[in-house]
Amino acid sequence: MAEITLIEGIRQAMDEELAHDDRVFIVGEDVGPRGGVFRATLGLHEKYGGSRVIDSPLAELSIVGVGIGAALYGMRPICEIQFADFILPAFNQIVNEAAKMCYRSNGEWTVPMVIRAPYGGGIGGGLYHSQSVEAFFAHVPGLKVVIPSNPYDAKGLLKSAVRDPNPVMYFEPKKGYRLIKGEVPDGEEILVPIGQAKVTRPGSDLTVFAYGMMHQYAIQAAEAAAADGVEAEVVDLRTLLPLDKATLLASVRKTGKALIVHEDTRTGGFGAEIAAILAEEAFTDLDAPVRRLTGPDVPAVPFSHPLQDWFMPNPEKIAAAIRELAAY
Amino acid sequence: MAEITLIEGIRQAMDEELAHDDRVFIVGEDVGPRGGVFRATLGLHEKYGGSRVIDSPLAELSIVGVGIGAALYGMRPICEIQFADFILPAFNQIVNEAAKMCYRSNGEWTVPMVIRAPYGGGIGGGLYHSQSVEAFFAHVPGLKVVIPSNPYDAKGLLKSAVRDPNPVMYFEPKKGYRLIKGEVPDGEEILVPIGQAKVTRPGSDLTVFAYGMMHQYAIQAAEAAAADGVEAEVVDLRTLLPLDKATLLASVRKTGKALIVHEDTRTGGFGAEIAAILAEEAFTDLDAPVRRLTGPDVPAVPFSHPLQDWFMPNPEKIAAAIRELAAY
Amino acid sequence: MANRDRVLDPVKESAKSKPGSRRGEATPVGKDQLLEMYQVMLLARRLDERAWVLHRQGKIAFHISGIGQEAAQVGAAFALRRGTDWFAPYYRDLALMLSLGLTPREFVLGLMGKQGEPSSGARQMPSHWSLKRAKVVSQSSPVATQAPHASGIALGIKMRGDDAVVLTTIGEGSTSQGEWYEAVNWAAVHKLPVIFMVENNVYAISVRQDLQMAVLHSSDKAAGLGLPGDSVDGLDVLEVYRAVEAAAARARAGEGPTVIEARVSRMTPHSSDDDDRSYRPREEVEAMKAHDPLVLFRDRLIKEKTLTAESDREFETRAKEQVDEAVAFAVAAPYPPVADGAYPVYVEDVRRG
Amino acid sequence: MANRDRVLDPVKESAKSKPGSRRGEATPVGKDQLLEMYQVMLLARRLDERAWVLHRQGKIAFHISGIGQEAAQVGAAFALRRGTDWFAPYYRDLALMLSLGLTPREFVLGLMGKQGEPSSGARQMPSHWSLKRAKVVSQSSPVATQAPHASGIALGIKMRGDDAVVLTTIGEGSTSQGEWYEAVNWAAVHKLPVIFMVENNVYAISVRQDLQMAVLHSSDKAAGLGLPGDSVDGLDVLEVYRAVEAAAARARAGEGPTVIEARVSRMTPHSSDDDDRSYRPREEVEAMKAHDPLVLFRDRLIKEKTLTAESDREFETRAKEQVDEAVAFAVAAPYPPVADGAYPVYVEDVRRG
Ligand SMILES: Cc1ncc(C[n+]2csc(CCOP(=O)(O)OP(=O)(O)O)c2C)c(N)n1
Ligand SMILES: Cc1ncc(C[n+]2csc(CCOP(=O)(O)OP(=O)(O)O)c2C)c(N)n1
Ligand SMILES: [Mg+2]
Ligand SMILES: [Mg+2]
Repeated sequence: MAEITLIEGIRQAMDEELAHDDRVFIVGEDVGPRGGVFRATLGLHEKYGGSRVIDSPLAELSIVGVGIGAALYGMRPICEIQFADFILPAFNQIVNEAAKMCYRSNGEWTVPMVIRAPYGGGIGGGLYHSQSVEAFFAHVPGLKVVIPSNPYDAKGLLKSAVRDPNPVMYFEPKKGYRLIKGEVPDGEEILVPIGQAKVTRPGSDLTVFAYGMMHQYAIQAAEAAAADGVEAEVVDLRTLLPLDKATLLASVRKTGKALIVHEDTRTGGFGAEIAAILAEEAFTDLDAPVRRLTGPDVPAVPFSHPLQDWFMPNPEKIAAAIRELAAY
Repeated sequence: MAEITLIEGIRQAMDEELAHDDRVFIVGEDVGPRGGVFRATLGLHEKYGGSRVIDSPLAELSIVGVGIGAALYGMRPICEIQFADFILPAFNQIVNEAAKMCYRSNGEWTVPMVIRAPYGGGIGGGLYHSQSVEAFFAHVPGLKVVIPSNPYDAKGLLKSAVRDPNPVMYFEPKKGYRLIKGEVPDGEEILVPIGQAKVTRPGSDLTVFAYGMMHQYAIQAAEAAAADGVEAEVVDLRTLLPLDKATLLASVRKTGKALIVHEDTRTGGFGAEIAAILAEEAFTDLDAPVRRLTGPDVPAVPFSHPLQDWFMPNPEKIAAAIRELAAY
Repeated sequence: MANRDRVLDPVKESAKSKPGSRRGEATPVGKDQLLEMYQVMLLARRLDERAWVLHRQGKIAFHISGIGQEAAQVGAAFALRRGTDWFAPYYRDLALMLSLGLTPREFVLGLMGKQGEPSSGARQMPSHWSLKRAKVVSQSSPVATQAPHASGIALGIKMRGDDAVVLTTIGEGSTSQGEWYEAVNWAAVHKLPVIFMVENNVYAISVRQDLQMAVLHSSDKAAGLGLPGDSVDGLDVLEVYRAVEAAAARARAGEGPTVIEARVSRMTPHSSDDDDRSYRPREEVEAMKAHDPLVLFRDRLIKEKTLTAESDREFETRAKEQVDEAVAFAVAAPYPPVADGAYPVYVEDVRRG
Repeated sequence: MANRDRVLDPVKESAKSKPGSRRGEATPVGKDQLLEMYQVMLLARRLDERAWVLHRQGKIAFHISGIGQEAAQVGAAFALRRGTDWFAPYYRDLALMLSLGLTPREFVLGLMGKQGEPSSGARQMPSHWSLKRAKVVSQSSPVATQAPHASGIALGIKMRGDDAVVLTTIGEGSTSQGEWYEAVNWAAVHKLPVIFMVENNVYAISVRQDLQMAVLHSSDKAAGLGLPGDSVDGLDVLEVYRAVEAAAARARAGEGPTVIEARVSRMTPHSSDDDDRSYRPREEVEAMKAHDPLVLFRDRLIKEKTLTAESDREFETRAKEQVDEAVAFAVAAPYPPVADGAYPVYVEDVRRG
C-alpha cells in the first residue's frame, strides 16, 4: 500500500494497460520523450517505444480522427489532449464521428478509445488553460464521460476506460494532479467500474454533488460545516455519462436537499441536468430549492489572481452554501 | 400586410440589412448564385454582387474564422452554415474566439457577427441533417442564441441580430421554413428585441416552454388539450441566451406546473437549464414535478421514417404530456 | 485564370492528355476482368438511373448520384486487393461499392430506409456507406471526416505490420477542409499506406473549383505536404487503374501515401434536392454527356473486340433484371421495427440485441 | 532525412545561405532606422531576460520567451507601415510588439497580472497580445486561431479598398493545424493582402519539425495552395526585412498573400513551465548562442561603423533603465478590482462598466 498522487495513478494505469494489451497505444502532443507537459506519460516512451507512444503533429482534430481510424482497425488508442481548452478543434470528430459510430453502423463499427484531457482552474492558467468542458460532452449520447477525484479512482477508472469498448472522455482535475494524494495498493489489478457514483461522506441534512477537484473541496467544506453541527452527505459523481441516477436519487430521498457544485460556468453546466432530474424524479422528496454553486457566467477563468479567486468555487464558498441550504 | 413563410422572413431581413448597412455581407457555402440550398439568400447575389454575397470554400471553420476577422476590421458578417449539423468544425472559432473576444480584450475588440444555421428533424435528413445544437452554444457566455418560431419573429430577430454588437447564433427551424406562414407588415421596420420570451397562449393549468418548430407543435397541442378543458399557457422562448427568466418565472408562478419541450436529446439539453432555474427559483410555486418532453438519448434522428417518427416530439405526444401533467 | 477556364469546360480539361497521361498504353488487365469492370460500371449506371426514376415517382425521398464518376471508382477498386485492403469512401461511390460486393438489393433497401439495409440498419441516409465484410468503414455526412480515419486505419496497418493499404475518396471541394489537410499531413509524416483519391468534378454543389482552391489540380496540394500527387483522366477507367495500382505498390513498399486526382464529370445535379440550372450552363452538361465514361469504355472494348454488341445487349438485360429484382425486393421489404431506434447507442446495447 | 539533419542542427541550417538568400546585399534602410531596430531588439532581449529573473525570484508565475527570434520580428515590423497595417501575432512576439509601440511598463503589468495591462485588463496570461492603438488584434492560447482572423481582416481591407496589409505570425508546429491551412487557402483563393510569417524554431515544445511535416521548410506548404512561399534566415534582421517588404509590396499591388518562413532559434525552454533537457542536447543550445541574432546584428553594425562601442554601451544603459523602471512601476501597480471579473461578457457591459 503506497501513497501516490492523482497523476501517478494515471501514469500507472497507462503503464499497466500498455503492458497488458498490445493494441493499446498513446498519441498526443509531447507525450513522447517529454513525457507530456504534466509528465503523465513520463517514462512510457522509453519503455514502450515511439511506435506505441507517439508524438503527434500539433493538431487535435487529427489526434482524435487518426485515433478513431486506428480504433476501427482494432487498436485501442489513448489520445491525450494537452489541455481540455484545446479539445474544441476535435469537437466534430468526437461528437459526429466517435460518439455516433456504433449507432450509425448498427453496431458493426465501434470506437474503443480514450480521450484524456486535463481540465479546471485555480492554477493561474487564464482563459485558455483553466476550462471545464465536461458539459459539452455529457450532452452527447454515445460517449462516456468520466472524472476522477482521487488517485485510486484515477487509476481504476482509467484502466476501465481503456478496456471499455466505447469512446470514453476522461477529464483530469489538473489542479489536483500532485495536490491530491491517496493510498493505492500496488501489485493489484484495480478496475473501478464506469457508471457508478459514490457516497464519499454520509450525512443527513443535505446532499452535495460534486466531481473532480470540486469533490475534494466539498469534503473539506462538509467537515467545516460539521463543526457547526451540519451533516452534509457528499456524493462523488465520478461518471457524468451514463449518470448513476439511482445513487443520486437515493441520497436526496434521504436528505431532502441538494447542493450541486462544479467549477464550470453555471448556465447549461452539468449541474443543470442533475437539478432537472431531481426536479422531475425527486420532486416530492425535496424540502428546499435545488442549489447550484458554480463558476460565474463569464467566458472563462481570468488570469489575474484576485479575479481567478473571484471565479473559483472553494471550500469556504461551499461551506457557506451548505450552511445556508441547511438553514432553509 | 402580406402572409409570408418563415424562410421568406429570413430572406427579407438579410435583404433589408444589406441595403441598410454597407458593412453587412453574407458568406457561406452556395449562398451565391444558388441562393443557398434552402434558398434563404435567393436573389441577393444578383442584387448585391459577389463581393457582398460570397460563396466560401467548403470549410466551416474558416467561414466563421474569416468572419470574425472581418468583424474585427469593422464589417458585419452574416455567416451561413448550411446545416447546423456541420457547425461543429467551427466550434473552436465560435466558442474560444468569437464568444471570448470582448471579455478577453476587456472590450477593446468585439465581434458583431451573425451565424445562421438551419436545425431540426422530421425532414428525412437522418443523423446529419436533423441535429439540434442549441444546447452546446447556450452554455457559452459571450454568445447570444436566438431561435424564431414564426415569420414575424424570424425577420425581426434576424434584423436585430445583424445590428447586435455581439456574436449571435441564429438557429432556423428548417422544417418550418415553408410550413410556417404568418402575416408580416411590409414597408415597416421590424426589429424584435433579443432576450425577450413571449407568452403566445395564455393558460392557467400549466406552462409549456418551447421554441422553434416545437413551439408550433406546442400551440397545436394546447388547442387539442383545451378541447378536454385543460388550459395550457405556452411560452415561446425565442432567445435562449441571455434567457428571459422573468417571463418564465412569472408564468410558472401563475400556473404552478411546467412542461419543457425540445427536439434535441434530453440529457444536458437546454430543457435541463430551465428545469434547474425553476427548481431553484420557483421551488415554492411548483405544484408538480417539472416535466421534459424531448428527443430520446440516441446520437441523432434516424433516417427510416418509422424510426424518425419514434424520435420526434409531435403535437400528439405533447398533448398527452399536457393532459398527464395537468392531472398530476 | 487557368482553373476558371477549366471550370467553364471541365470536359475539355478532364479529357485533355496531360504530361504523364497513360492514355493508349497497353491494357494492364485481362479480358475477363475488363468485362467484369464494364459490367459493374453498367450496373452502377442503371441502378443510379433507376434511383432518379424512383425519386420522380415519389417512391424515395432522396438520391445522390455517381453518374459520370463510375470509371474512376471502378478503376480504383479493381486496382486494389478487395477483401484485404480497406476503404473510407464518400457518397458518390456507388460503383466503388458495387465493385466491393455491395448488392443492388442492399443499395435499394438503403434508398427506401428498409430493414436489413447493411450500412446502418436504415438509420442513415442513402449512400452513407458501411460494409464490414468488405472492410468499408462507416461514413457520415460531414465531408472530409473520413480522411483522418483512413490515416488512422493505415497507422494501425503499419503498427501491426499487415500487408494492406487504405483507399479514401473525397470530392475536390471537400479538400478545402482542414480535416483533409491534417489527415494527409499525418500520412506523409508517418509514411502511411494510404491513397487519397480526389474525385474532382469541378463543383461543390454550386461552387466551382476556382472558389475552392488557387491551384489547377487538387493533387497539386500534395506538393505542400511532401508526398507525390498525380492528376489523371477519371473518365478513363484504365488510367485510374494504373495510377491507383502504382500508388498501392508504393504504399505496400513502405514508401508512403499518394494523392490522386481523378478528373470526372458530375453529369447530374448535386442531389435530388438540387437544381443545377441556376448555376451551370446546359451546354456544359451536354458536353459531358458527349464524353460519358461508360460509353467511352464500351466503345473501346468493342473497338478492341473485347466486347461484342451482342454480349453488350446481354449485359444490359442482366443489369436491368438485377435492378428490377432489387427494387421489387426492397419495395416488399418491411421497415425496421420502431424499437430499433433506441439501439445501439453503446456497444453494450449491441450485445443486448 | 533532410529535415531530420536540420532538426539536429538548426543553426547550421538556419545560418546556411540558401538559393535566393539576400545576405550581404546593400542595406535597404538608413542608419537611424538601423539603430532604432537594434535598440528595439536590445530592449526586447533585456526585458525578456528580466522576465526569466522575475520568474526565478518567484515574482511572476509564467513567462514565454522570444529570445532568439527578435531579428525576425523586428525585421518584419519595420518593413511594414506601423499604424496603418494590421497584426495578428503570436506569443513569442515581444520584439514585434515593442516595435509596434508596446511599452515595457505594459509588458511587465501583463507579466504580473496588474491593473492597466492593455491587452486584456489582466484577464489573460502574459504575452497574449492585443493593442488596439497599434492595430494588433487580441490573441488567445489555442494556436493557429489567429490565421483565419488575419485572412478576415484582409478580406475587410479588400472589401473597403483600403491601403493596408495584414501580418500574422505563427510557429512552425502550429502550421500543422487545419486552421492555418484553411486561412492560407482563403487568402490564396481571394488574393487577400496578408503575409503569413512562420517563425520556425524547429521545435513545438518538445516535438521536432520532422514529426510535424514531411517538407523541409514550412514555407514549402505554400506550393500546395497556389501562393508564393519563401524561406529566409530569421537570424538576419535585414533578410527578413527585405522578404516582408517584398511580400507587402505584392499584397498592396493586389497580387495576394505570401508565406514567409523565418528560420529562427528558440534559445530558451518552451516556457517557464518547461525543462528542455529531456528532449534536446545542450550542444544544440550552445550552438545557437554562438549565432545569437542580437550579437550578429550588433557586430554587423559595428563592422559597418553604424554603431560604436560607446553608443552601444549607452543603449545598454538606456535599456536597463527602461526595464528597471517598468518593473518598479508594475510592482507598485495594484491588481484589478475583483468586480472586473464579471465584465465585459457582452458589449453592453462595456458601455455599462
Ligand atoms: C462539413 C460539411 N459541410 C457542408 C456539407 C454540405 N455538402 C454536402 S456535399 C457538399 C459539396 C461537396 O462537394 P465536393 O467535395 O466537390 O464533392 P462532390 O459532391 O462534388 O462529389 C456540401 C457543401 C457537408 N455535407 N459537410
Ligand atoms: C490548439 C492548441 N493545442 C496545444 C497547445 C499547447 N501548446 C502551446 S505552444 C505549443 C507548441 C507550439 O509550437 P510552435 O507552433 O512551433 O511555436 P513555438 O512555441 O515553437 O514558437 C503547444 C503544443 C495550444 N496552445 N493550442
Ligand atoms: Mg466536386
Ligand atoms: Mg516552433
